Amino acid sequence: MATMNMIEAIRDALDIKLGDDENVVVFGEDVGYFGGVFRATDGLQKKYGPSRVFDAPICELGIVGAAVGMGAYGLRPVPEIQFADYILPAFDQIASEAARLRYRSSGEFNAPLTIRTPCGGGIYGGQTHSQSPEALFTHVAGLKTVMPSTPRDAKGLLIAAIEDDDPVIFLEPKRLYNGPFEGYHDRPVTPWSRHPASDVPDGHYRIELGEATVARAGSELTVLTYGTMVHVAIAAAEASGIDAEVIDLRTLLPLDEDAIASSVESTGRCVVLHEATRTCGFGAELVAVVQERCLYHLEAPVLRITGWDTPYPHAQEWAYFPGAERVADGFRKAMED
Amino acid sequence: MATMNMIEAIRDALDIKLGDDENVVVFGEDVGYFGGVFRATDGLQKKYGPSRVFDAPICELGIVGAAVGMGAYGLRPVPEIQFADYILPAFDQIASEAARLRYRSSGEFNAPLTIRTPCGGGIYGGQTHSQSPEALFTHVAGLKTVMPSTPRDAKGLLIAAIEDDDPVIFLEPKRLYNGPFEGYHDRPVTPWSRHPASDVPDGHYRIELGEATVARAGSELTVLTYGTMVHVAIAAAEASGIDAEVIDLRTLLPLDEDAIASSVESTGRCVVLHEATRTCGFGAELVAVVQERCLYHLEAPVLRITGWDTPYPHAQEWAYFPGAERVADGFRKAMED
Amino acid sequence: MTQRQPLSLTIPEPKARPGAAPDFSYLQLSVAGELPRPPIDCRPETIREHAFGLVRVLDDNGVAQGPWAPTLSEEQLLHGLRAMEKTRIFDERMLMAQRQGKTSIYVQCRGEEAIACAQRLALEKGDMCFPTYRQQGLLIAQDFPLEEMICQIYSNAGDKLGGRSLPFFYSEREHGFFSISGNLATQFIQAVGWAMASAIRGDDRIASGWIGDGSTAESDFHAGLVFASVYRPPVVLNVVNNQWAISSFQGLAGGDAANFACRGHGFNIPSLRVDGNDFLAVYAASQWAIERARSNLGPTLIEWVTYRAAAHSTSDDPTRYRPTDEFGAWPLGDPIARLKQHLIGRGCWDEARHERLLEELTAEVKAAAKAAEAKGTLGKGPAPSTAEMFNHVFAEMPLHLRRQRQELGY
Amino acid sequence: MTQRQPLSLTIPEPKARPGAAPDFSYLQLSVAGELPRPPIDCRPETIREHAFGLVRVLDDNGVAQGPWAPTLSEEQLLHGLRAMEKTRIFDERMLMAQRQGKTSIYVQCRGEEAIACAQRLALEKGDMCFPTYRQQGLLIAQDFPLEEMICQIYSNAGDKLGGRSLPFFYSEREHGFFSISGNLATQFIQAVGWAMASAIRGDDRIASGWIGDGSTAESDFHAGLVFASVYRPPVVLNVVNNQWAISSFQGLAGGDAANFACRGHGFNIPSLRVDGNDFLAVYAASQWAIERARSNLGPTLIEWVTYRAAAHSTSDDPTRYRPTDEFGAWPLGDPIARLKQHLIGRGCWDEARHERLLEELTAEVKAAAKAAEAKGTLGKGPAPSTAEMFNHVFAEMPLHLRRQRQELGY
Ligand SMILES: Cc1ncc(C[n+]2csc(CCOP(=O)(O)OP(=O)(O)O)c2C)c(N)n1
Ligand SMILES: Cc1ncc(C[n+]2csc(CCOP(=O)(O)OP(=O)(O)O)c2C)c(N)n1
Ligand SMILES: [Mg+2]
Ligand SMILES: [Mg+2]
Repeated sequence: MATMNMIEAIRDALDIKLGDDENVVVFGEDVGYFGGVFRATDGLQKKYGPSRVFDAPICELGIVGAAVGMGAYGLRPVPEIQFADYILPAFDQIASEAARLRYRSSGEFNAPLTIRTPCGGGIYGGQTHSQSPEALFTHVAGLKTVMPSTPRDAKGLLIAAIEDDDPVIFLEPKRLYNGPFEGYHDRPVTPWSRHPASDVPDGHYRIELGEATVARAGSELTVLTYGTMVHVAIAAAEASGIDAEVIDLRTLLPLDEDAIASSVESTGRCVVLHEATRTCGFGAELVAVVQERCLYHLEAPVLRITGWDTPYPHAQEWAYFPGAERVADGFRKAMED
Repeated sequence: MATMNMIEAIRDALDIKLGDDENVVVFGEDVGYFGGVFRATDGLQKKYGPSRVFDAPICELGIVGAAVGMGAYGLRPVPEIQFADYILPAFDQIASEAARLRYRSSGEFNAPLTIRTPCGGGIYGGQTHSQSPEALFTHVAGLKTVMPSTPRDAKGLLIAAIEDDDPVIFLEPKRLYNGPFEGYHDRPVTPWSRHPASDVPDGHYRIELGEATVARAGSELTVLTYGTMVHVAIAAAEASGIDAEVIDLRTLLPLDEDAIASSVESTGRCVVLHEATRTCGFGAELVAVVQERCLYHLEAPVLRITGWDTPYPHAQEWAYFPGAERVADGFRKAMED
Repeated sequence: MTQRQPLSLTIPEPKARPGAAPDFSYLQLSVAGELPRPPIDCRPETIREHAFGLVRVLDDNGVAQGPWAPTLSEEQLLHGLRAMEKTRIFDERMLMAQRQGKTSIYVQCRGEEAIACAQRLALEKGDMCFPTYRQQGLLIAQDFPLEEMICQIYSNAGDKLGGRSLPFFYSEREHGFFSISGNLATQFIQAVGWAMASAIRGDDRIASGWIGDGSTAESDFHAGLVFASVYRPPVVLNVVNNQWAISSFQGLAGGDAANFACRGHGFNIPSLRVDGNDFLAVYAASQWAIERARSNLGPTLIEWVTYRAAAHSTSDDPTRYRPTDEFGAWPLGDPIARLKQHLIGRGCWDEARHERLLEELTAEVKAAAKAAEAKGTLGKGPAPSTAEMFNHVFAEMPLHLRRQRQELGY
Repeated sequence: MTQRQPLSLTIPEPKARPGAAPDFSYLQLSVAGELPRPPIDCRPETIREHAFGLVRVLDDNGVAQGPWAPTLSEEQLLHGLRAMEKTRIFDERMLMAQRQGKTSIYVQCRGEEAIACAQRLALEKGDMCFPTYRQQGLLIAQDFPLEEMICQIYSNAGDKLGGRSLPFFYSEREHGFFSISGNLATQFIQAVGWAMASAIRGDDRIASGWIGDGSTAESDFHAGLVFASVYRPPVVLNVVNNQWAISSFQGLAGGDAANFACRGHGFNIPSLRVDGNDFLAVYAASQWAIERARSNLGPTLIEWVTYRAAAHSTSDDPTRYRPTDEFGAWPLGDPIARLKQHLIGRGCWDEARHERLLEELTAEVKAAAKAAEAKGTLGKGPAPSTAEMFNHVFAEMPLHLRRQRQELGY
């Protein structure tokens, strides 16, 4: 057991997989000698050599396309896309190629990639360092999509993702790298060291993809969320005094529908919470699943609390980001009708 | 008034706009001399010359990226992407550039593009000539997304799209080019000429973006759909004997929420129908909107009838495509609970 | 100083359109045997001329000329001739089958047979090709069972791909044939990545990436060149310039501005421009590039100059955009006729034997088609199960897909 | 034959890392005045040497040499010197402001000032630049009001962009400065499209596209070259090779394999490699390319060889990946010092005047910063209204956005 922040936990997972599987390779822009702009690969090139951990040209299409070829060869590439905002140039290689290679070839070839990329806002990154594109991937058959909310989960989920034989989009909420951000931008962030989930087990362990977890047990209201918003939801429960049950989905696809249904059936009320833009966001899918499975248990409409349907603004970041107050207001509203 | 199939109506719209606005340019792969693989631009290069209507290199990123530059200059580019399956290489230029140029520059620059692209299956096109990617675009702030279901609408909507100052993704259900396909793959297709909506007004007219239309009035069930599925839904209403009200959304974003709400409030039951894969499809957004606006009117869960969460298969096309029987069964199910 | 004529846009046009006489005057040709054969470890900047000239071995009389003339046994050459003829007969048969509604679409490689058939001869087991839909010769040259190919084309009960994929989108790992994609060019950077993996593992396998002239405009082509020039993996980068991309002539991909072989100069990748209808030249150039790759000398770019003799696909009608008799006027001739002429000249082949070969191959293809047809054709007879549609989306079928399969009644 | 050594992957490494002495031995240099100045209508294949050599005008003594020496008035040269110094002082001030928390991030162009400032001098009103975040000189060289730039950087009440955009992502249509994107390279193909539009309309405006060495690996760069070579629109294609892309040296974009100017050879686009720290050479080469474009002779690719003297941005610490004193050892020196030396040599400038210039510019920048600060800094004082967040998503705000704005209470 060691105390780690999320970057350290991610680095530890990479270190372990590089160590126990010679087919694992890690590469991306600035990830080699430098160790990544968020330091996730710091020291790994020194330890495993430049043909296991290396820098890539600034060509996301090439990074993913080459990874698909490496995967077909039998490697397990773990490319990093420096910011999730920059994954779109690779979208065709992800959605048309990595996601369909197995289907196309009856499993003769597969693309066991894990594409790591920092997502989400809260760092004044503006339109191009803040986005949460998860819904673009969950719509594509053949992809798995993961977003951890704690160091412990990040390590176990990343190991499971790398060991998975299918392509996994591994979204890392960059606002959580250094601490469990509760959505109060004007308060100092508590470091991970003061959070229980910074106790990260040593060595190899997996957190299986497709399993949600209850981040806060509650009885009045179910909150379906993931990533940074897990911590904001917990803070909003305290702020609002509403006994919300916060479900941390962890994996968006495959989705743990049963965990969702059992909670909503017990509380009868549901809020869907994410940072991404609202229209056609992953929250829409969650609403659809909830009403398909639990309509007759619902005492009120499922409420979506999300980023607005605008690009991610710079100066207005904290009006865009669903902070604890706005989320708490949402909880109250969800209890009203 | 002339009788046209959908391709002729689209060509007529392009012809009219090329004629009345010298800033309109039309280009794409095989669209110049050849007139497009679906003949949508047949004869237009001859009529307007090669610098108004021309072939493009096989580079969707370049086609859209160049169009963004042309739009910034003051032109109204109408690029064609040969199949919607091939729009993903341009996704970054669409979602990061065209969609945000206005926002980024406070309207100093804008991208008045209309990107035409044939979508949908039913032609044995397999994984790469059949997809319906609308949900990838409706999630992106700054884009409008349109999908017509008749020649008359196609012309009026395309003219409105070209005249719109914002980027419009104009999805053309290729299965409808030659006739209103009702989803019976084993029956001969009735040509457009026998369908009233093939009466296309001469000259310039607009069908405003953002306005849905009632394709079939009904009292028992609201069907929210668009494109090819409009005709399948009508056929399914006949087949099932259920008096379904079929709403043809026509524009997915901006969405005509009021038309949706008023119909669902009157019928109390709702089916969402599209050809695209289910998870995070546009249907999820429709379900979310319906339950947000009409939960207390719903007598049963909103039912999603969609393509499956698989790539689009070749041999199993008609098991993938939601045909009239499957849709009729869905209607019956929606009436049950 | 700066003149004020209004600017104007250049729109490239082919030399001849329907109605006009074929015109290949734009084509830079070399005399057979003219270009030197550099050592495989030459510095790229010393062989730039090879992107402007044309590596050719067979002269107009079918005699092998110059330093590129490969040492191939008559047995190998006859195998090549047989492979090319078999490919052409197979294509003709499948074209007919498509017309008869046995499949949805088909693509021939008529006129381009030498490229895939000769390069395959130079590759080894364990090497991997990342082909386009026009390299069926890579399989046929290995005497791959035609029946299996046809079952896939017919999407029938014998289709190993379970009917999920488009016709002729083969995937044959054991035969060094990567799963074909319908998205142009994507395989090109994948080939480079595969080769990088071989180098990372310290193996000795090489990759061969394939792309068409029109598709070089795609981003994946550029990504392939960037990664190939940066990491220098063991890969052969093949650009098949058959002059056309559906209705777009090669000039629309920048072929008028510069030969496709020149793309390599932008990255100092050794680049050859080769007569793609000359079986001996194709073998020799492939063998040179493959040896470079295998010797850890890095990538080679090869532009194969050839001509798409058939329609783009069964959905295409080339009479709408190009002169009908272009193939007849094509300066590099027909690869099969040229190799045949060479073999006859060498005295190891004659018309009679060729006749018998054609009969034999026709019978073989016919028999394979019959056998495949017994397992069904698209939409008729035995077919892959509907449930196959849900397989291989993931390694294990997740809950939501199982539910959907049940929803469909399976 | 084929040898069986295990393959291995090449991973490019810079010549020197932290701790080692700077080593620019890889840099191909030419003597000032050495390279000829071809006629603007020359055939590209006749000037290939210009992608391997280096166009230079100022020699080590600051004297203009050779055929590229431009005819610039002393007034123009002094304007250039002033623009470069102003840019550097502005950058230093904004760096400090970021450290003081007045904005979120800032990017300097230290050491690269000559490129934007000199090219701007050769452009005309109506022309459009598609810059990266490192061409602030394009605005400053036009004496653009610094206060407006700072208001944008501070995202304050005076920010014309309403706080929506990242700092220094200016958009100044009237000043021929296209809206900056955070997504690398996207503007490069857009510049080509803009130039195509000018040609389609028969106007006489030209575009200038900008990209960094690292970003040439992106697909948009390739798309730009393809479209430029096919349609030959009036565009200048600028590659600013400042040797670094954050922590990645230029070799990781393929710069070791071939100079970036060589990328143009792949498409037979006339390509120059130019000393980017030589104000006179930058002006002369830009002017040559601009005249070609304006005369309907099509695109020109120019690699500007320079050095990123500062950190990549305020978020970056270059001591982690490169020797600290590289800029001191940079063979092409400091563009400001070199032009200053030239002007002093010409007898129209001296140290005393330069001192006064610095004082004057420092005061101007300081005053502008003060004035801007009165309108707020990021998160402090007057700010753009929150409702601005919902503006300019579309030309007209659709219902769902109005509802969301109300939901937020506006
Ligand atoms: C990304 C993408 N864009 C467009 C298409 C449609 N398309 C299929 S084949 C083709 C022409 C390709 O020409 P070329 O690369 O020269 O190969 P050839 O057919 O001549 O062998 C086009 C445009 C596609 N399949 N994928
Ligand atoms: C598509 C994309 N990928 C990655 C990044 C992250 N990034 C920002 S600047 C930069 C380096 C760019 O280097 P270069 O092109 O040489 O320009 P320079 O900063 O040296 O001026 C990177 C990788 C980005 N902004 N956009
Ligand atoms: Mg071709
Ligand atoms: Mg750089």
